Amino acid sequence: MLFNFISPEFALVLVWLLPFVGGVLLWGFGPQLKSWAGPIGSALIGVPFIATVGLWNDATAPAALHVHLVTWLPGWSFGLQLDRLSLIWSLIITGVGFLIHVYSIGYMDGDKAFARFFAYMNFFVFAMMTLVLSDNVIGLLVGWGLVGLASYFLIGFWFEKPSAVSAARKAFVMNVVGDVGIMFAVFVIVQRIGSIGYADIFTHFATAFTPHALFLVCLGLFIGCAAKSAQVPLHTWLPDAMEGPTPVSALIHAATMVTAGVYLIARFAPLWSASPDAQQLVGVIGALTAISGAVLGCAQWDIKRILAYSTMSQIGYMIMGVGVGAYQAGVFHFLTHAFFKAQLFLAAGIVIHALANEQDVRRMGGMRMQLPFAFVAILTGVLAICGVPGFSGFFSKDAVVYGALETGHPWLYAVGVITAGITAYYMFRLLFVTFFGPYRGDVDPSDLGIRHPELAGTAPDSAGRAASSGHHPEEEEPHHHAPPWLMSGPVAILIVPTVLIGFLDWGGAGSRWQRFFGGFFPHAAENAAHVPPISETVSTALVFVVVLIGFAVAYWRYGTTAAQRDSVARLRTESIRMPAVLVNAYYFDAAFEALLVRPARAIGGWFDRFVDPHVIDAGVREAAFSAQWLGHLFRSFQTGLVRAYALTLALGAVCIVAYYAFAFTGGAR
Amino acid sequence: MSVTPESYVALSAVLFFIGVVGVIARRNPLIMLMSIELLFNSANLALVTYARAWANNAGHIFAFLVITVAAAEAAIGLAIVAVTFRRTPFVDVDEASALKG
Amino acid sequence: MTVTALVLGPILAGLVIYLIPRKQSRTATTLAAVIAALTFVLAVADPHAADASRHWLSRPFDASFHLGFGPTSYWIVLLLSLCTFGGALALSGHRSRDTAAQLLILQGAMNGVFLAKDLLLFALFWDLMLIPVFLVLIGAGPHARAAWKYLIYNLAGGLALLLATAAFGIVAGTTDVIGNPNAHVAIGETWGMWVFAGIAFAFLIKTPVFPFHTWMPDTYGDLPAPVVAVVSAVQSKAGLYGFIVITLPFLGPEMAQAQTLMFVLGSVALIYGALAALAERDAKRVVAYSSLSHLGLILLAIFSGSALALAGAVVYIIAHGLFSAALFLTLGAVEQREETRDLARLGGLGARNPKLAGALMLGALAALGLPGLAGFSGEILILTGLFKAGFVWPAIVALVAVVLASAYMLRLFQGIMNGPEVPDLPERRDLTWAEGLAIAPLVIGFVLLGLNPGLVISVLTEATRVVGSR
Amino acid sequence: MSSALGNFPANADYAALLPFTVVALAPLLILFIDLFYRESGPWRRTVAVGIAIVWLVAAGVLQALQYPHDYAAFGGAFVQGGFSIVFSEIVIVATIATLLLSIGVGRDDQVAGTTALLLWSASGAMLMSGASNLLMVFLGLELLSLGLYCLCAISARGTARESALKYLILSSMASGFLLYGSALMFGATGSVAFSALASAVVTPLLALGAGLFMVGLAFKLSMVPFHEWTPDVYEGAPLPVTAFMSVATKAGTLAVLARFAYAALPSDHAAKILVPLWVLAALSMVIGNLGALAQTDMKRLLAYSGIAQVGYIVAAFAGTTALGLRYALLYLAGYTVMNLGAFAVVALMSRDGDAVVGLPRFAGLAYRRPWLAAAMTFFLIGLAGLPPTIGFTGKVLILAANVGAGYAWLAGILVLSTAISAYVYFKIVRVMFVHADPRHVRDERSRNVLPWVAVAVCAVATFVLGIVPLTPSNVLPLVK
Repeated sequence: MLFNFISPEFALVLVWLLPFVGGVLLWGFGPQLKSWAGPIGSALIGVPFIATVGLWNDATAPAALHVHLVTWLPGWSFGLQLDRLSLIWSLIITGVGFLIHVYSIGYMDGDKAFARFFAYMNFFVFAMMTLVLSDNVIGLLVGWGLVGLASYFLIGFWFEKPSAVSAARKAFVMNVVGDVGIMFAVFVIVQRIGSIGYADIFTHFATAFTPHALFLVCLGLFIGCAAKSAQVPLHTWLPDAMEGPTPVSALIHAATMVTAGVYLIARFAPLWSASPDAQQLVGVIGALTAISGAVLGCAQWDIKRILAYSTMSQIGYMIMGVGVGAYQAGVFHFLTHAFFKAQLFLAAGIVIHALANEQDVRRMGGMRMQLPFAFVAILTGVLAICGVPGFSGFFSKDAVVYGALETGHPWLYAVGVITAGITAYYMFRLLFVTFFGPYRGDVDPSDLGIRHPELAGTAPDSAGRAASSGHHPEEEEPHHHAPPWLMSGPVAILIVPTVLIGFLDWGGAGSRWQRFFGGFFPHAAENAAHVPPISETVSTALVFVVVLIGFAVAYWRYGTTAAQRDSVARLRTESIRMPAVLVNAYYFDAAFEALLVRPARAIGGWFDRFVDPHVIDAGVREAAFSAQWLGHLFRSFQTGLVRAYALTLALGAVCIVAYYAFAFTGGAR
Repeated sequence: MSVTPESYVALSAVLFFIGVVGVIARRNPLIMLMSIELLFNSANLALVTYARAWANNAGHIFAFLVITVAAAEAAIGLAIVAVTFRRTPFVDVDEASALKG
Repeated sequence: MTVTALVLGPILAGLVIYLIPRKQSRTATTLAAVIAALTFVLAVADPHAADASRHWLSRPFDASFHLGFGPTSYWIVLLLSLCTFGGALALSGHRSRDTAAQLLILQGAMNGVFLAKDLLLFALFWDLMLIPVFLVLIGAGPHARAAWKYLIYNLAGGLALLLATAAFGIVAGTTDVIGNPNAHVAIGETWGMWVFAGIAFAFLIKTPVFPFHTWMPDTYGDLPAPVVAVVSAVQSKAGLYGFIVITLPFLGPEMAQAQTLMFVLGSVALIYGALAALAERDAKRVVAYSSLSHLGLILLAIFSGSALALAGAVVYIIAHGLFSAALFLTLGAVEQREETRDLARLGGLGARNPKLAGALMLGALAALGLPGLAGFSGEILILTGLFKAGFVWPAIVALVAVVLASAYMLRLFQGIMNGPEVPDLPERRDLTWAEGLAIAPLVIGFVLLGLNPGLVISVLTEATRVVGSR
Repeated sequence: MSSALGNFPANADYAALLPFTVVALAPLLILFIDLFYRESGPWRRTVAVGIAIVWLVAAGVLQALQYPHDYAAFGGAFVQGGFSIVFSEIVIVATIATLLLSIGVGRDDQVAGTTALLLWSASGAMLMSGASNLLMVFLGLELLSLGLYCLCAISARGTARESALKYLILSSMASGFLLYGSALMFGATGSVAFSALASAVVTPLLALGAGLFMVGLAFKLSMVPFHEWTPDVYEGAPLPVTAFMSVATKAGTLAVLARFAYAALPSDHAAKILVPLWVLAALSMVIGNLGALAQTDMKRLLAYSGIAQVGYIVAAFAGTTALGLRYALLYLAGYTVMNLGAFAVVALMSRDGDAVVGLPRFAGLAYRRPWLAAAMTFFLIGLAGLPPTIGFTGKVLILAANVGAGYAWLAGILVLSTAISAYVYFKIVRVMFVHADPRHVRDERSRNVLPWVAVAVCAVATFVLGIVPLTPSNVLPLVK
């Protein structure tokens, strides 16, 4: 116990709330705080990190740390809990989060909304902590929604840019689709179990759920994962999310938020293990995402979008892993990925920052000389993500891929292996094009095959971003300068785990990692009775070979001296020859636009501008008019002629007399 | 044939009808007033007939009152007609149709 | 005593304000705000106020001036005083004295509606509500089309309610029944459906629910924003409140019979309003249509007969009141600055007006049901209740509406606050302290309610009892 | 007391007639005093009106004293009791209000005459409210009408004479129907007493007579389709006279109608005989309001609204329940104050208290004369049947009575027509509250401030009656 002076419960609440306090503080008093906003924001993330570390023992104790907060209704009680799973996530969120905050002080330096940025970042950390610390599914849903909001804020951080605004909205709406999925799961859970607490769910689900209901729950939850973790087909928001400042991409859209889906599945591991159909579904979707993301990664020119697609495919790996039941492996890949992907983004950020927000790799090149540190950082990151032995990615990716085989999904295994090769290809492509060859920033864009000079990047909807990347808040001449230590420091720190963290899993079943989660997850092997056809070593070798092939292709196309020499021409031909289906990312956006957005708008417009005024109102209006009309009609009867009135009088009398004649002749006798 | 109360009543009904038609058909206010007198007196005839038939004086008293009222009515009526058509050489109620709508 | 003051106080104060010269509009609005604040304090200070009852009629049926807090109405009264306070503070312009007066009269009348424990008294205040709104409306629009629409629609409803009330009284012998669990009222086969039809007609118009909603967008568009804040926040709840406290206890069987119809109407309203809001260009009308959608959800909850959903309905009634009032007040501030409500003309205000943007953002987030805010807590309770009660498809429809809500609310917010600044708009200044003071309580309200609807869920006991009694 | 005029009347009989006598004799005094004025002057009219008001008040007090004990005087010819007293009190109130409005109208030397005529008409209405045989009814009716014929004509406006002529001819014709109906009923039963009719055996003759009788009454109540004279006569007549006609005539005639419908029909066939009445009521409600939609002249508009309001009141008789009668009385009282209030406001808007006041004159009234606009708004709200007024409470009670009596369809029509009427009344409200350029609006102020008294009293009454709907306890008409 690190804190003798405060109770662990209180410490936990502190860990949870400090970032929120920071968010409110910076949002409210940002202008007054000026440049202090950055340090304060970072500190309010750093302290929770230390506190979390201090809570290690309480978290790993058999009875995890638990705090009750509030009860809505019987069965609807809310609280925080810190167990092994949430501990891992909290450490990453606060730890990596802290580093990225520090980095941002340098990166966002001079932005007119400096304080607002840190307010949002702190708020995000708070939201993410809510997500992972909640002890019940609705609390998780709250966190789920809040991280979506934070990501909305940060994607649309530069809200003068229309592209950023639409990207933010797209991300938020798609994430709401996910929230809705989870809500659906909540319905079923409350209906069958009557409580929202994890504990109750896991104790009762076996008896309370029919297989069908169980599948529904898992399906709902998975819709949530798919939206949040950019799984096909709900992935299209992630590339656009790169509109946000680079640190945001690093923290939210690489390290933490997008991996929430992995957390969710790991959290509900008992349910998934009990529902093979769900596992099947998730595994397939994960693999599909992994490979399609990787393929798209090969077609991008925008450095951040390349990394975004790689993130997508890596999360595909994780989802596949936890989906097939290899929970440790999946979570472990999350751990390693958090480090190396954050590092990659931050390093890329250094490059972008140095080139005055140029993001198109075709206009880079030769950076190896100007930015050696960034080069090293990205190189280690690339080696890690490709799974070169010794680097962290090697351990985790192999575990995931082999896990698929272990649990009896050869096809998923195959996909995983191929994807590893593709990954190696596009990551080294990134490396070569960016850091080798001549500097192409001064070449006329059209010579590089950039069709519309102002339209850098490749995705159709990135026009506004590229255009407006001109008037990025910090206007400055392109001049190469070494990054200030504030930016390089965190990256340097990140390199260490990127290289070493993998060794946690050294030593197979007896490894620290395995022991840490020993018995935490339902055992993967039990739903795989058969032995895998090939041993883990063979598989490792196989994967490595494939990775080498990928690297070879990349080298042959971009790395050779010849390739470097006439890189301009080559890049030009490549960008011109790029298949449209890849350029348009399989037309997902177009499909959504055509099938959902436009019809909704059209129908709405029809309701608003036709049905309301011309159908529903018409009836009322006609009634009113006809009343008026009748009024004038009676008025016209009022001729003013006495004799006419007398006639009416007489006629009225006749009618009445007629009635009596009719009613009483015979009525009397 | 014998003259029964019914025949008196029938006569009164006829008179009443004539009176109504007179009010409706004639345009001269004086003649309209006459028709109204006819209405009243048809009622008188009926009243008296029934008073006789039922041997009940109330009918007679009623008739006397009606005659009085009719006189007053006529007086006022003539006065109003006089002031209304003071300026016009001929009298026609259809002229008096400024108030309408 | 307290309850009587809550009803008569604002009305009399409103009449007094008419004595203030038109020129001194600031005095008038301030006075109105103070009165509203006082009503709030009064209600908070004395939550267990005793009923005030005075006998009114003994023939043809028993009726009395019977006012009192109910588990539901107490919160609505608080909400109302908050909204009136905000509205009065936000008032401006040359008619603001008259509007302030009408606002207070409206508050008194609505307090009457929600505090009435006698059906006839309820109907009385129900019709009284029309007058101030109409008087404000004829001042607002040039040709007052909205005013006539509002009057005709709502008066038709009010008269139907009146007739139903008369029938209710004749059949039941008394109308002094609201919130009285021991009132054993049997309307019976022959009359039940008619009485219910009359009452429901009035409530559906007032709420409003598709297809009786067309008066609402026009009214909300023409009314000054501070008044809309009150009307949309509270007046639109009168019908739903009536369903809860009148038809649920006394016309249960009829409600059961009408359930299918109401579910159809509610579901249609959900989607219809959401889609219309997605396409609407007038900012205020966007929120109006969003209300149509949200209130449809509450209707579903009330007719589902599930205690959970009913609790959610009450939470959502309060929540919707809070955030729609906040939204309209903010939009009013925007309109007053930019002299337009057209989303196509607005844009980029956020850069210069961070406070305004923040207020609008919070309102929009609550409205789109962001988890952690009041809108969400209401929604989740309602939807869970619906699903639990076996209404799977309505619940799913509602989920679609939730997605649409996020779309149109962000469209609203970004259309006004984000994007490049629009050059041809007048000089802008950020939220004034008065406007901030007007909006702040509402925001605090829906944040707190979002964190713990248990605040309001004391009504759950009532809800369960009522449902149990069916 | 078997047949009319059988034995010599007792003093109590004269006592019962005393209030009527007071009102009926007052004119003689007024005219007599007026003889002594050589030259005209404001005091001349003041004295006349003053005396009239004093005597009316005296009569009202005398009435009130007699309220508790019903008494059938003159062998049942004239019944003095709760029922008749409520009606005649309403008449007296209406007459006083009319005098307040009329003090500025006409030439000084005319006032004594007009006041006398007005009082005689009022006494006619009072006679009707107590009349319980056909003879008395006719007598009261004619006494009422003859005075009004003359009053209509007394005005500078040329249209006044036309209205008088129309009223004279048509009203006399209607009286003819009523008279002939009476004759037939006398023939069918051999008696003119309502009590005899009530116990008679129903023959077609009786039914026919009842029908014609009701035609006459319906005309006086200006119920559709016998309403066409109303707008024209109201428009032409001097404003105070219009106000009087719109209230006192209706009060007296309603008394007769109620007594006839409740007490003068054989109970077994009453429902069947009265069916046309409900139809007429329904027609009046709907067509009256529809007609009002198209009007712009205030007097015409109020005429049509009066047609509809009478429809409401008669609808309350449906099923001839005791409650219905009580609420009819209540609503009549309410209608009286609301309507007189509205007329008083109109009177305050013209210099001599008798000018053609069209809707445009109300433009922006709320800004020019806020108090007047507020009062008018209140009266209109009441006429439209919205709270907090007797208009609302009265309507609810009538609806309840209808539903209770099993005439829900009539209640439905009532509600429907009320919805229509809202447009009529709120149209005026809107005109008053929409800001108008004062330079474009003729803004006259009445020299006579007395109508303000009427306005104030009526407003208070409208509100108080709405909150405390007092209904007379013993209303069932007594026929003996």
